[in-house]
Amino acid sequence: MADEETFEPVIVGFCCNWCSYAGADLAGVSRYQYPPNLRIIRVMCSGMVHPNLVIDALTKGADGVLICGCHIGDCHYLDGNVKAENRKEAIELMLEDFGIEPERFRLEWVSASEGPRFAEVIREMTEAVRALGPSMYKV
Amino acid sequence: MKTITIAPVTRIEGHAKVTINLDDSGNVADTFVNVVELRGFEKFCIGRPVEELPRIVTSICGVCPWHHHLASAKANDVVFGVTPPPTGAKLRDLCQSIAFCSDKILHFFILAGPDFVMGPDSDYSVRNVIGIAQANPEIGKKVIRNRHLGTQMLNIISGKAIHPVTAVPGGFSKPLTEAEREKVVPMANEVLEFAKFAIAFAKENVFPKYLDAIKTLGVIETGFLGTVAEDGTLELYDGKARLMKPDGSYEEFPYDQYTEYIGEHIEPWTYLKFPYAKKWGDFSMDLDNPSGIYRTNTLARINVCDKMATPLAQAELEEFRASFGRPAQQTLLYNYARLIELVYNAEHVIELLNDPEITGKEIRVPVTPRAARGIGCVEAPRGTLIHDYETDENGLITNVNLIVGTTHNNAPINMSVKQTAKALIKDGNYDQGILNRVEMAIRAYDPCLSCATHKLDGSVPVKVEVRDARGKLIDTIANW
Amino acid sequence: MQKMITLTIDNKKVEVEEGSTVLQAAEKLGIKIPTLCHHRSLLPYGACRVCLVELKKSWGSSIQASCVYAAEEGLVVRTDSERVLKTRRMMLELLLARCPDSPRIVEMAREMGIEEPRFQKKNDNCILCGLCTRVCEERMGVGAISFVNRGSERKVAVPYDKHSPICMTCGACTVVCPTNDVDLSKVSLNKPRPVMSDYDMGLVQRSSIYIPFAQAIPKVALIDKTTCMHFLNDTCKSCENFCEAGAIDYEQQDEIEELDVGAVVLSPGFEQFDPDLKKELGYSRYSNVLSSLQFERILSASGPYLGKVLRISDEKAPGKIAWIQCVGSREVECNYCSSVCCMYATKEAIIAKEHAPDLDCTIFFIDMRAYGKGFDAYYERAKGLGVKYIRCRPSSVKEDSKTKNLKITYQAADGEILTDEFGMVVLSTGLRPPAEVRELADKFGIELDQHGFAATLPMAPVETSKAGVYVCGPFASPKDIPETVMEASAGAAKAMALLTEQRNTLITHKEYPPEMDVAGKEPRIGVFVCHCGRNIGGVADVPNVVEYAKTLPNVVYAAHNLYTCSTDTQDNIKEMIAEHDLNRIIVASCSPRTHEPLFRNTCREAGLNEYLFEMANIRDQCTWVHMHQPEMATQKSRDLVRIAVAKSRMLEPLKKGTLKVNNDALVIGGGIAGMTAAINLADQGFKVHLVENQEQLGGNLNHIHSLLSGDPQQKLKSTIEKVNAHPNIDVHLKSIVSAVDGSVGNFKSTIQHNGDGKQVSHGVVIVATGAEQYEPTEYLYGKNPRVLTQRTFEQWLSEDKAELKKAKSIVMIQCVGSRDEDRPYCSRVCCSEAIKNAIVIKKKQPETDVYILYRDIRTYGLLEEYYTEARRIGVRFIRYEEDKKPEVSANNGSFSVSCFDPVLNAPVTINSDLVVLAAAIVPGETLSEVGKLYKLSLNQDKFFLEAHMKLKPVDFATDGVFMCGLAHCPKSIEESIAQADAAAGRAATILSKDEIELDANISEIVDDNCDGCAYCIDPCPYNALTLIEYMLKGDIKKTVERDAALCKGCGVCQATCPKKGVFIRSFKLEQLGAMVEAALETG
Amino acid sequence: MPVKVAEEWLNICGGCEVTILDIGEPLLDLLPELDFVHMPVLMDHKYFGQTGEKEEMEIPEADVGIISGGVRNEKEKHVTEEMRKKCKTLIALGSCACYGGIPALANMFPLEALYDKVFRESKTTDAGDTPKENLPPLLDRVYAVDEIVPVDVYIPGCPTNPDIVVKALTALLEGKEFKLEERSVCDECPLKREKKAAGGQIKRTLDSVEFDQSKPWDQTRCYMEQGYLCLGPVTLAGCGSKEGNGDGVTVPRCIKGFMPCRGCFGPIRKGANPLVDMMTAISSIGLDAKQVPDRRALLNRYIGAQKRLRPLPVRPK
Repeated sequence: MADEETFEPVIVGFCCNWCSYAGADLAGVSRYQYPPNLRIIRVMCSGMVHPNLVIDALTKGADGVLICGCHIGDCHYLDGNVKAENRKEAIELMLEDFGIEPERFRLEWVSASEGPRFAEVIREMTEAVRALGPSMYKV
Repeated sequence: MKTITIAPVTRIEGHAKVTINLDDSGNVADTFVNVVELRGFEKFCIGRPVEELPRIVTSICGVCPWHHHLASAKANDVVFGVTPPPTGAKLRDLCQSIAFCSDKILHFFILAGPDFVMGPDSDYSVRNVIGIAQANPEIGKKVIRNRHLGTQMLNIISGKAIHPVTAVPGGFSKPLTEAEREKVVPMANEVLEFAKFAIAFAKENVFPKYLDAIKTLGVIETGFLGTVAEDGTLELYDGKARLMKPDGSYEEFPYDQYTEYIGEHIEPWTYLKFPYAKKWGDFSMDLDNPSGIYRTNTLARINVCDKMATPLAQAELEEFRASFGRPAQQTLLYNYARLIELVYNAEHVIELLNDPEITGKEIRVPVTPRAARGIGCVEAPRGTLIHDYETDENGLITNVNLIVGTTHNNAPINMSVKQTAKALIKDGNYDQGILNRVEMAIRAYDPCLSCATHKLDGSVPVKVEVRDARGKLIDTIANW
Repeated sequence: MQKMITLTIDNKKVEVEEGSTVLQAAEKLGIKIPTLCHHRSLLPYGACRVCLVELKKSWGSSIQASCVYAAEEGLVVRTDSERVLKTRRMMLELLLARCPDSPRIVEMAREMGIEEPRFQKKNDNCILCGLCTRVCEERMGVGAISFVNRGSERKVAVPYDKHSPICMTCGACTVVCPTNDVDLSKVSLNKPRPVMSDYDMGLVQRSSIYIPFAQAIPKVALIDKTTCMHFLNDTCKSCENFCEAGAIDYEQQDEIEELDVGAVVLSPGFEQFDPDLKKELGYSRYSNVLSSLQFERILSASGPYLGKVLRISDEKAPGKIAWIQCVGSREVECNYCSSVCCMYATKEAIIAKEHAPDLDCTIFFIDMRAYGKGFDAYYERAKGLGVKYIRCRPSSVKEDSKTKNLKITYQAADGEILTDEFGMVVLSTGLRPPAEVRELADKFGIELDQHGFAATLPMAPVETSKAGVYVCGPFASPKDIPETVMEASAGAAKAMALLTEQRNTLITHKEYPPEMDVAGKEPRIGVFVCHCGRNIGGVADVPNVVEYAKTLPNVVYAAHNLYTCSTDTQDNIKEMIAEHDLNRIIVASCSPRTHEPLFRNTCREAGLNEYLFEMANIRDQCTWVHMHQPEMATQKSRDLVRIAVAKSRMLEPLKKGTLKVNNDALVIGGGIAGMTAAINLADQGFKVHLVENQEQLGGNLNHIHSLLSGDPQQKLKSTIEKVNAHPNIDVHLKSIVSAVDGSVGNFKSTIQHNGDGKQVSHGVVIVATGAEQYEPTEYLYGKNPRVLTQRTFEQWLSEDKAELKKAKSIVMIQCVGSRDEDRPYCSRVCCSEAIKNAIVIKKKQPETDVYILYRDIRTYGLLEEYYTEARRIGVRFIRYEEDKKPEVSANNGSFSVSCFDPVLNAPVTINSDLVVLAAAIVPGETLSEVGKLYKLSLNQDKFFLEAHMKLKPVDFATDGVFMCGLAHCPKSIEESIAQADAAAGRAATILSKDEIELDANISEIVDDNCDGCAYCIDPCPYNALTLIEYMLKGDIKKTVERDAALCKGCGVCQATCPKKGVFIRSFKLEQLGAMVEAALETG
Repeated sequence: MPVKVAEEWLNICGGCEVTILDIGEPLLDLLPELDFVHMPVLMDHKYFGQTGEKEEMEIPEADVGIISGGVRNEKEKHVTEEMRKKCKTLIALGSCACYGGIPALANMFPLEALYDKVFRESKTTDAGDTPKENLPPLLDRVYAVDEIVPVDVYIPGCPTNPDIVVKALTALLEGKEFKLEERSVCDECPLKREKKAAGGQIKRTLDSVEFDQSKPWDQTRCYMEQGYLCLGPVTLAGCGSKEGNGDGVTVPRCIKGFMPCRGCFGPIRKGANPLVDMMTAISSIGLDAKQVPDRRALLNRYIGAQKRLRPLPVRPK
């Protein structure tokens, strides 16, 4: 297990193909630097991410999980992001149930034009998770 | 010094072990029955919505789930401040009585019966229901069938016979249709016929053979606890508590005042607590000079009630009292009393099924959560069962206290085991048959150790400690 | 061929061309050496000495500047030895002492662990690196600046310390200076004029070679020849030294292509009104006065402040922002409404408040023209969020020169004159026809109107005066996005009808080899890792990633390529597929969003199913964002490849489904919208069933006798005739659709006529079921025959009713049934309808007093001139407020109408002979009935809900169903017609094909797991899932069926299902789960 | 030759043993095929010889071993291991054996909290120290059997369904493997479903579901669609049986009692997580997940072993 000094959090990110993944690409194109702790998994829609993936990740050692989708109203599939938002509340409740700190999970809206915002979100989240220390499921 | 181990105690609801230590002369020094587990229902029910408890506490016991279910539902009624409609209450009563029937058959024929039917000295491999079925296929088949009829009736009436779900705060969730009633009635009649057969069979073929045993085995003198109707008639679903002293005098109280009458004593060598009548003085299990000890279950109920509400049962009660007096103290008479209760319940079931209100549609009133305390009590096969809940304003449980049938009998079982062992094992002589008789003393109480260990886990390991005459611990043997 | 030299740097061997420097060799290895005076397009100089390295030779070692030292055969170099670091640290310490305020130096020093120099600070920002003088000399060929003096007096200077007459003011010196020490204004005689970004509305600078904006397509750089020094002076050419791909082509010429076309659609858009023309508003004088488009950039995350709301003068939060509406609209010289400013200002205020919740937003306006669908609700939401609306047009803006705050003086609701101060003022600038349209119009021979917008034919919103030339968007008149999109589709539809015979003649098909069968075969994965020039290879250790990939399960081949997307690499991939029998391909390079199609195509060309391809995005999402952490970037690249391999192993070949399309259409509703759509489709050669529930065609238009643009009845008559005569149109009068089966491409609808049902097959549906007039319950309507609706009033006008003649005074009341609690929307057309009728009556009987009681006059776009006209000829407009509605009482054959005039701040009573009500447009029952049949959603006002409010205004979420006319929302007849053509155009995109290709990445039901619990039914945004039952082994099996034509593969069902009963191909839970697990592994 | 059967019950209520009896008369037909060599609930075979004369625990060799109940203490662990040693095929019978069952709700709390409640915080008890003398330590939590030894056949349910026991025994008698199909309670539930989202509230079972007994089952609306949280979708099918219903329709037991399913048959497949799946499904249809009453204990009611329930980790300060 990583000790506090060298702790590099592992954050799993689900990014929707149409907005956030494009936003992440844009951050790259614009060279906005952010910490290298995020592993992006491309999904078609934030509404596609089954909370089981989130809980599984967090209970199998991820230090943080991020779901990124289109801003409300901009979903490529009408309202998949609204479904994701509804599930977010359920996920937050389940974090309680699994004894996982709420800061380890985030749902963020990042549009295809928000490269800087994407970088900012990752910076913030990485620091927040780093401050928490390693996941208690990491043993 | 020698140690005898009977492990596990078989043909009871749960498992136990008896260890008997003999002193140098081969006589019994001392025995203790220890229960070594805790399940923690009283802890893990806290925080649950109170209306869910009837569906959680059933798992305290799979043999008598209905009684936990109903005590819990009754406590719920009080918590929510409602009274179930008459049909709802009658459906609960009906299910309780059917469950009683199955339970009596189970215990008498399948658990305790083989001792009497096959004989305590018969070979262990045939001394069981399978043995009975092979030796006497007709009876075996009847036993299996009639016990199962109870389950089938409950399946029809409530959908789920074991760990039921239909008793709900404010009544019952499923009405009984006329079609279902018509399906159940012949089954109930068959069970009544079997009940009549069973008591006749036992009186003719079983009890006479064991009159000696009845008089000697596990005989202790205690008080009794059971519930009765206002007029003193036996009442299983909704009576008041009657606490009888060994001399036959008694006190009555509404069961929601149980905390004033019953205390629970802790011994350092067992997780199972010892309820006792705290108004009678301090707790003591001294065989010669016991204190606070009372018993529950069939014999207790037969002793405390003045009469029984159904004709055949009343006749049997009168016959029983004529033979053994009131209160009868002989432990093995639990088995006799059990069959009288079987007759009563079989009759009561038919009575209820013929009640026109039983197929009514008003079965339930809706309820609204509130902060309250509710105590529910029924007579379970193994004794007076008390569920005591407290809730917050959302109806979530904040406190639970449970006292269940077998727990009441914790002290008496310990005492009976010791008495039996002392009486039978002399000069180091014992055999399989004698040891089985020690077990018979336990079986008579029909101890449901799963119930008793609601506080711990469901298995019923028992440990016997052997102490010398000065009470010093010489040896302990546990079955775990 | 160039001679190659091998040397060793930090224990790694590298081969470079003879003449290369050690620095270049290190770069090739991806070893970072800090530099300051080095510049790729300038000659090596060796001034700053931060690029020092240690050279090991037989006789010992020496420290040398790597940027000038030429590589030698067998040279051994250390870039990170203690000696190097120590010397480099010393160099930086000296530099830091020299320029302690230069951010770049401070950062470099900090990276070396130096916070404070031990030497005395000199506060001279010039580090004498010579970049400025060299670029001026070497690249610009000018030498306007140079070093003067020697030793400690050495400095950069202009000869004789005067402004240089030869300086071209190109600014190259300021760009290359690492310490920002060059002040161009001291060098050049001319005033430096930075090149500003058009995309950022002049808020930020750009260079002369630039990518127009981050999401540009194609996303390639272009050279601005008007500012590029190479094109102006034949100098510089620096950029070509930086482009690894060698893509800079200074010889490229504009090309002229000639196309033969049969129709033209003109959509040159609009130009922003130049707010500088309103000097009183201070646009170019005051830094904190912005145009609305500039403010859009400020709000944007990709804008100058990354989405933070800051003002220009001090980059601080403005605190209070004011919007001034109608800047360049609704004026004498510009007598039209720009249509969009009210809503965009409201949107900007809401978003600004989202970015900074305590921001104070005030909008100064004349009338709130929230006439569009959902606009009033949005307006109300803004008010709810605390946006202040002040009905006043401020005459000027004044700046406080100290604070740079802006003062606005205005008249408050109660008439009081107030002055308020704002941190920022946004001018809601209007829309103008683009300057070049006159030339365009002349070329095509089309007419323009007095404002310069394209003139269209009456009742034909996209047709110009020239046949075959169509217009759409704000070129025809100011309009919002939905109308623009509708017109675009309408223009296309018109063109399609014209060109029906030529359809599909220009299509070519590509042939692919047969697909190899990979079923049941163990995955054999090939991984191709891309250097992308230096984009990836310059940061991550690509060979390391390749070696790692080889260790992953099922990977049988891994290699690296300089550019994986290059044509020769594509050929290589195909060869490797054949040589190694690869059945899964992974390319670790850039984003699948840009390159997946290319590689998929390569797979297909190699006979591999294209869905057996996966990408690892190690550039955009790794090396580009972790440029300064090469080790971490390498590690992350390994991780991303491992994740891709985990998924790749579970990939399955997929086939795109196809669906035969029935080429007939069903149009429900025989009003002007339905008929227009039907005619267009029929003209395109498709058979159309037109279903109308009334006895005659025409719908609401039957009741309309005059329009601002003339008499519509003639047009109606000709349209009906055309419908009835058209061989492709089958009219079903007095009929309704009673049952529907199927989906896009293959609908079966039952048309019920007089109790008889007839089933018709069709590929698309256009819903044009219209709307109804609200039956007022207020203002004595229905109780007094002289209280009438505008529609009846119009009837009277057309019949010249005697009652009209007698009327000395007529009061019109607006918003009857609109914009209230029950119907919180604007009926859009009532303002112009009332004004039209007022003008007619006023012109007929100038002595009659006509009053219009209104809440906002919403004569958007070019309708504004009629409002002006009405006022000019004496129609009286009195505003009332929602909570003080007018009261009408009848007395002795006339009415007394009282209301409260907020301008006079006093009650007003008018005697009137007629009261005319502007009754709302309300959705009828038909809407919800048809909606249920085709599973269409309604919005909260019970009109049909489009797939996207702005971008898909005629589409439903359900494929193959389109809408037009009033069923969508209240709108004018021209707008209905445009939308009808648009619907036909959209429908034709389906009907014109014989089969539709369906996406392969759609959902699939696992019948074994699904038990029809129904959780997925409602969440599906496309109604693609249906519960079904069938008999299985004697039991009823419940399950769900997916309509492949409707499913879009969003996966909401997959994330809902509690039992893995449905999945999205290529995004299965198991695949995503494997990716998560791979992400959590280390390796 | 009859198949040798050994049966043991551990941390259990006995309901599953009663269920074996509830096979009813068919049990008598099965009996000749079965040779019960050990079964404390019915038979007098002892662990240490019939008169306790042996030193080592001894369970006879058997072809089929059946264990009901979870594992709570050392003795049960010992018995479990002995059963595994002696039995060729091991069956976990009932949800306690398969997933811990109701007693595993105790896994939400540390053991000490249980002791405190029972021995010091009960209103009728003369408070005292936790009994310690020669008492065996309980295990830290309730374990499912397969957390101790490998299990071959799972027959969950609280209690299980006699039909399944018969099917399993019959299969084993015929030398076949037995595994329940991975289907959910909804699969055998006949209630009418349309779509889930009603945009309503999640109701507690404080009032009756709507039903009309005079109509066939498929005209009663799914309880979840009526707003009552029902665990059918995340619960393994198998509780319903045609026998005993009389009407020939298979109806899940609780559904037949007009009560929503509480998940007693456990998850549909190994590794599934009903808490997450149910919360997901509910929130996906737009219901407010916060309204699920007591979700942790409700959605893990029968499955608290296998680490599904445990005292929540506490973040070190």
